[in-house]
Amino acid sequence: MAMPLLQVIDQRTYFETGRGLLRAVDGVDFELHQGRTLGVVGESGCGKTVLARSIMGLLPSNTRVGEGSRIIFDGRDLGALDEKSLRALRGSEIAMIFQDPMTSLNPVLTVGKQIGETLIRHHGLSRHAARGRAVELLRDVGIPQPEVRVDQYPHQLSGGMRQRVAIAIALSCQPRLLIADEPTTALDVTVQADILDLLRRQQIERDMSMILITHDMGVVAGRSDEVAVMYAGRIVEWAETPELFRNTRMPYTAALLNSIPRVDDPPHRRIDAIAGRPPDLIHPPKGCLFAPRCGHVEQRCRRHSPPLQLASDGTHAQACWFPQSVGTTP
Amino acid sequence: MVDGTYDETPEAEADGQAEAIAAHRRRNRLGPIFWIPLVWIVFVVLLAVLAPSLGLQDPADIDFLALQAPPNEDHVLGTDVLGRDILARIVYGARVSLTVGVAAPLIGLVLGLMIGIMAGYYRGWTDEIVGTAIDTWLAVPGLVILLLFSVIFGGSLPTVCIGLGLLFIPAAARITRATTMNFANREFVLAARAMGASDLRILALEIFPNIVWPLVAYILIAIPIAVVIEGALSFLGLSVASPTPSWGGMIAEGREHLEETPHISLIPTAVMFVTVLSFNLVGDTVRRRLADLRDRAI
Amino acid sequence: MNRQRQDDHDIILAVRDLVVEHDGGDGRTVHAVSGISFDIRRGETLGLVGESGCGKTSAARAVMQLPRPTRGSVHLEGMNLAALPRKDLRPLRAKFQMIFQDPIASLNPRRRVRDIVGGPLAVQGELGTEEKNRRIAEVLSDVGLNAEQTMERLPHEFSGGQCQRISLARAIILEPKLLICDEPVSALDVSVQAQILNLLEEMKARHALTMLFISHDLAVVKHISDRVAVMYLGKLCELAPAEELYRHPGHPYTAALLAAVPAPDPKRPLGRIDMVAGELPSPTDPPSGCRFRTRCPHAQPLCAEQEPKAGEVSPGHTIACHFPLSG
Amino acid sequence: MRYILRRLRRLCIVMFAVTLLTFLLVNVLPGDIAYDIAGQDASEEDVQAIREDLGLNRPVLVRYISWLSGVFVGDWGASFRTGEPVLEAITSRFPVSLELMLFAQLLALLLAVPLGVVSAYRAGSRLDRGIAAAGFAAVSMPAFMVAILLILLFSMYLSVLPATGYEPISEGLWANLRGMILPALSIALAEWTILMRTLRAEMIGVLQEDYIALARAKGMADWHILVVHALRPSSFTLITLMGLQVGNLIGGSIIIESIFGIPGVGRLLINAIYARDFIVIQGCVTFIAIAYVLANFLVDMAYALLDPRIRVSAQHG
Repeated sequence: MAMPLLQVIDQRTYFETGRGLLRAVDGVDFELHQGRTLGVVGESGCGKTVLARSIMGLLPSNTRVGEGSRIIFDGRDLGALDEKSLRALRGSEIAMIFQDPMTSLNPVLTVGKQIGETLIRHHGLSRHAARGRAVELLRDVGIPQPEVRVDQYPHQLSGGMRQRVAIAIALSCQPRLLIADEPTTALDVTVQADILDLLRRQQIERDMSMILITHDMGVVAGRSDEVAVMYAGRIVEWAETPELFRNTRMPYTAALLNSIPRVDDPPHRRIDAIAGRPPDLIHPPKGCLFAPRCGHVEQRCRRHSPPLQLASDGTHAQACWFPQSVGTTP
Repeated sequence: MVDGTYDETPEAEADGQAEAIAAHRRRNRLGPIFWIPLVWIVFVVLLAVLAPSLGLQDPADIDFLALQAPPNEDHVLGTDVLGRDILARIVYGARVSLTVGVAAPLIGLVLGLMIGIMAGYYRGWTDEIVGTAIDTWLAVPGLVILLLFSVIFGGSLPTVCIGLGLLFIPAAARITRATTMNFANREFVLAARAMGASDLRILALEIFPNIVWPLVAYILIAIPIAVVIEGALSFLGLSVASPTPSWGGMIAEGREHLEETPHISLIPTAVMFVTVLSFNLVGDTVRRRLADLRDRAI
Repeated sequence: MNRQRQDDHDIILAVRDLVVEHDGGDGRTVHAVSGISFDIRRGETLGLVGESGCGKTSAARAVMQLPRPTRGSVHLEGMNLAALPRKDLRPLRAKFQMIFQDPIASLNPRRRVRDIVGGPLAVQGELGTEEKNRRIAEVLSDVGLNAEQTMERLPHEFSGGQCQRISLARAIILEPKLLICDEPVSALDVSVQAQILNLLEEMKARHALTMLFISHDLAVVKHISDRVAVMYLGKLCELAPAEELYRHPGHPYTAALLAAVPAPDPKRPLGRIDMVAGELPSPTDPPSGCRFRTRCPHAQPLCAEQEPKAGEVSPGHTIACHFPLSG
Repeated sequence: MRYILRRLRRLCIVMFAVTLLTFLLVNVLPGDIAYDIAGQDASEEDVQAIREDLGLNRPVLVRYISWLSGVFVGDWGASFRTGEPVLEAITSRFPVSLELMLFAQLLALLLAVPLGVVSAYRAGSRLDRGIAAAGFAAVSMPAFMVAILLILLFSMYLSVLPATGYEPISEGLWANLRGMILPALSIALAEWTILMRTLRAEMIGVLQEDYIALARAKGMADWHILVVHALRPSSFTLITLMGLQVGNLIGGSIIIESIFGIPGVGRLLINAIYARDFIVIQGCVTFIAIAYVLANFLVDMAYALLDPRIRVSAQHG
C-alpha cells in the first residue's frame, strides 16, 4: 500500500490545570490514506476534539505534548516544522470545520471576505479574483444566489447555510485533509443529512482524506470508510466501518451502540445503559480505563492497561484483553 | 464531582485528590501584592479611628513660627501654608476620606440594588421608568451634581456621603438589573414559578443569592473611586467645610507654593495615591477570588 | 378530534386551540404556536417532536402557564388552567411539574440540593422539618441518588446526568399528575441519556405519571412515547400512536424527518429526504394555507389557499394535510 | 425604526427631567441672590426692586416655564453678575472645552488600544503584568493629582511646557497645542486604564471564540487575526464605555480647566457655582446634558457602523 497521508504516532496531549495534569489524549496511533474518511466517535471529554486540534496544531498555551508524539503529514513531521511553515500548511493542505456555525464565522466580516482571505493568503489571489472564486465555491456547496450571499454577513444566513459557508472556506484551497469536528451537532436533523451528504460528495470528488469527528454512531455509519472509537483519551477500537458494526469486539463500543435508542425499536424497550461515568482524566484508575464500567471485567483488566492490538487480517484493532466477538443488536 | 449516584461508583479517586487540593492552595497563596496594601489600609484605618488618642497636634492649630516648614523635629511632616501640622491634618483627613469611601458606595449599592432588581425582574413599565430615571441621572456628570449638592446643602460629611452615594446608584442599578435579567430567565427560576412560588420568594431565595457577589465585587471597585471623587471635591473646596482637613483640600492649598515648598502638596498626594492604590490592589485580588468562586459554582 | 370519546373522564390534559404569540421587536408578532389541540390520557406519554423553532418549547410552557398562552384552553382534570386567576392557579401547580433541557441552568447554583429538592414542599406543603427531610431523602434515592451524600452539596459538584436526576426529584416530590419534559436528555451524552430515559420510565410507572415529552430526537421520542405528535412552524402536522406514526407516516414532513435520522447501522441505506431544499420560513410571517407547503415536494395550489384540517385516517391517527401519503 | 423612535421619546423625557430638576435644585440655593447683587448698603426696597426686575418673586414653576420657552428660541437668560447672555457665554467657551476633551480622549485611546491589544495577545506574560501595574498606578491617581505632578515636572523642573495660560488657536496651532498638552495628558492618564482593561478583557474573550480558531486554522498570520478578526468585535464594549465616559471627561475638564486656567465651559460653570449665579449654572447644566446625550447618540451610531448585526437587519430568524 502507498504511504499514508497522515500518520499519528503515540500522540499525547496533556493540559496543565489547577488540579493537575489532564490527560486529554493519551497515546493515540492511527494512519489515514489518501481519499479515505475516518470517523472518530466518542462521548464528550473522550479527547476527540483535542485530537483534531493537535493535528491542526491549534492548542492552548497550557498544553504539554508527549516526547514521542509524532504527527506526520505527507512525509513531513509537523512537530518539527516552524510556526511559519505550519501556517502555510493550515488552511491550504489541512482544513478544518468546527461544530457550531453560529460561532465559527466572524460576525463582522462578510462571507466573501472570509472565504477570500484564505485564497489571498495561500494562493496569492487578488481581491477581485478571490471574490470571484468565493462565488464559485458558494455555488459548489449549494448556496442559492451566491452572488448575493457573498456580500452578506453570517447573521443573515441560517445555521445550515453558515455551515455550508464554513465548508466553502475549508474547501477553498483544495486541502488534502479535511477535519470536520462535529459538523452537524448544532444543526437540525433534516439539515444534518444535507450537510453530511455534501461533505461526503466533496470528499469523493476531490479525493480528499477526511476525519469526521462525532458523538453520533449514526453519523459515521453511513458516511465513513473506517471508524475509530475513543474512550478516555485513547482509541479503544478501530475497524473498517461495516466490520466495526458487524463484528464489534470492544465491550465499550458494544455498550455504546446498545445505549442508543433506535427508530426501529418498539416503544418502551428498556435501553441497556452504561452505568457510571467516564474516569477522571487527571487521576485515571489503573489498568483498562473502561474496566470500572465494563460488564466483562476480569482481574487482569483492573491491573494492566490493554494496548490497541491489530488483528492478523489488519482490518480490526481493539484495546481489550478479552475482546467479545458478539454483534450488537441482531 | 460528588459521587452520589448509586450506579456510578468509580474507583477510589480520593488519594490523588488531597494532594491536588494542597497544590491548588499553594498556587493560590496570596502574595505581597495583596498583603502589603492590606497592611497599609489597616494602618490608615487604625490611625483614623484612633486619631484623637494619638497625641497629635491639633490639626487646626497654627504655628506662626513655622509657616510652610519642611519636615523637622516639631513637625514630622512639616507644616502647611498656615503653619498647621501636616501629619495631624493627614491623619484627620483620613477620617473624611475613609468615611466617604465606605459610606457612599454602600448607600448607592443599597438603593441601586432595590431599583435594579425590580427593573430586571418585572421588566415592562418598571424597567422603562427606572431606565429613564437612570438616563436622566447620568446625563449630568457626577461631579456637577456633587458640586450643586454641596453648594445647596453645604459641605458636611453626611451631605458629601449622601451626594456621592447617589452617584453610585446608576451603576449599581445597572449591574443588578443585568444580572437579575440573566438569572430571571434561567430554568431554575422557571422551576420555582412552576412550583407556585411567589415573586417575593423567588427574588429572595432564587435571585438574590446569585446577584450578591457581583455587587460585592462592585463595592470593591467603588471604594477607591469614592475616595478619589471626594478628593476632587475637596480639591475644589466643596467637600467638608474648612478647617476640617481633607486630603484633596491639602493638595489644593499647597498648589500655589509648588515651586518653593512642594512637600505641602506632595505629602498628601503621596498618601492619597498609596491609599487608593492599596484599595485597588486589594479589591482586585478579592474580586478575582470571587469570580473564581462563581466560575466554579456555575 | 371532535369525536366524543367514551373514556373522556380518563383524559387528564386537554389542550384546545392553543395559541402563543409574542412580540418579536420591531412591532412584529412571532407566531410561536398557532392553534394546536391534543389530549393526553391518564398514564400515557405523549411525545412532541419537531425541529428547532417549531414552537414545541413554547407549547410546553404555555401548558405550564409560564407564561400563559395568548389564546386557547388548557384543561387539567377538567379545570381550565388558562382561565384561572393567579391565586387559584398557585396551589394547583403541585399537580403539573416540568423538567428542562439544561441540567446546569435548571438548578440554582447557590442553593443546596436539600433546599432545591425541598423547594416545592416549602412552597406548597405544610410539612414539618423532619417530615420534609424524610420526603427529600426518599425522593432522592428514588431517582437513584445517595441522599446522604447529596443533600448538603451544591449543584456544581454534580455531573449533567446527576443534575437531571435532581431536577426530576424536585419535579416529582409533590407527586404531580402530569410531568412535562422539555428535551430532558438532549444535553447529555449517549450513555447518560440512556440512564435518564430508563429512569423516566421507572418513575412513570412508580408514581403513576402522565407525561408530555418534548424532543427533537425521533428515536428518543419513539422510545418513551405511546403516541407521538409532530410539529412544524407552530402547527401540529400529524398525531398517531408511536408505532403507527413511524411505520406509516402520512404527512410529508413526518416522512422527511424520519428519512433524515441517521441510523447507527451501515447496512441500512441512507434515506432520501423528500423535502424541498430551503429555509424554515420566519414565524413572524408564516406562509398562507399549509405552513409546510414552501418545502413540500407534493405541494399543490390548494395548499397555498386553504389550511388543511386535521383529519383522522385511521383510529387515533390524524393528519393535517390535503394530500396525505398513502402506505 | 421603532427603536429609534423609542429612544427619541426617552431623550425628550430625559432632557425635560434634567432641566426641571436642576431648575428646582438651583432655585433652592440658600441665600438670596438679590441681596448679593444689591450690595451691603442697599435698602430693602432696592432688593425688592431687583427681585422684581429679575422676576424672582414669581413661583418657581412659572419661572421654569418662562425659562424653558426662552431656551427654545435661543434666549437662555443673562448672568446676574456680568450681564453676559448665557448662551453666548457658553458657545464662546465650548470650542475650548471640546478641544480639550477630544485631545484628552485621543491621547487616552492612543495609550489604551495598543496596550490593550498587546496585553490581551500576551495575556499572563511579563509584559501584560507590567501594563496592568501601570494601569493600577494610573487609575489610582485622579486627574488633579496628575496635573500637579505634571506641572511640577514639565513646567517647574524641566520648564518645557506652560503650567497655566491658554493661547487661542489664532495665536498659531503650536502655541495653542502647547498649552493643551499638559491638561489633556492629565485627563488622559486618569482615563486610559479603564479603556485598556475593557479592551483587554473583551479581546481575551474574543480570542477564545471559534471564529478566531478558524482563522488560525486557515493559516492566517497572528497580526492579521488580531487586527482584522479580533479588534473590531472586541471594540463594541469599548465604544459603549466611551459614551459613558463623556461624563468623566466633562467632570475631569471642569477641574483641569480651573487648574490650568483654561477658559472653557467647566470654568464658567464652577465660577458660576462659587458665585451662585444660578441662571448661568442652569444654562451650563442644560448645555452639558445636551452634549452628553448627543455624544451618546453619536456613540450608538458608531456602534451600528461597526457592527453589521445592527446595521444590516436580519433576514432569517
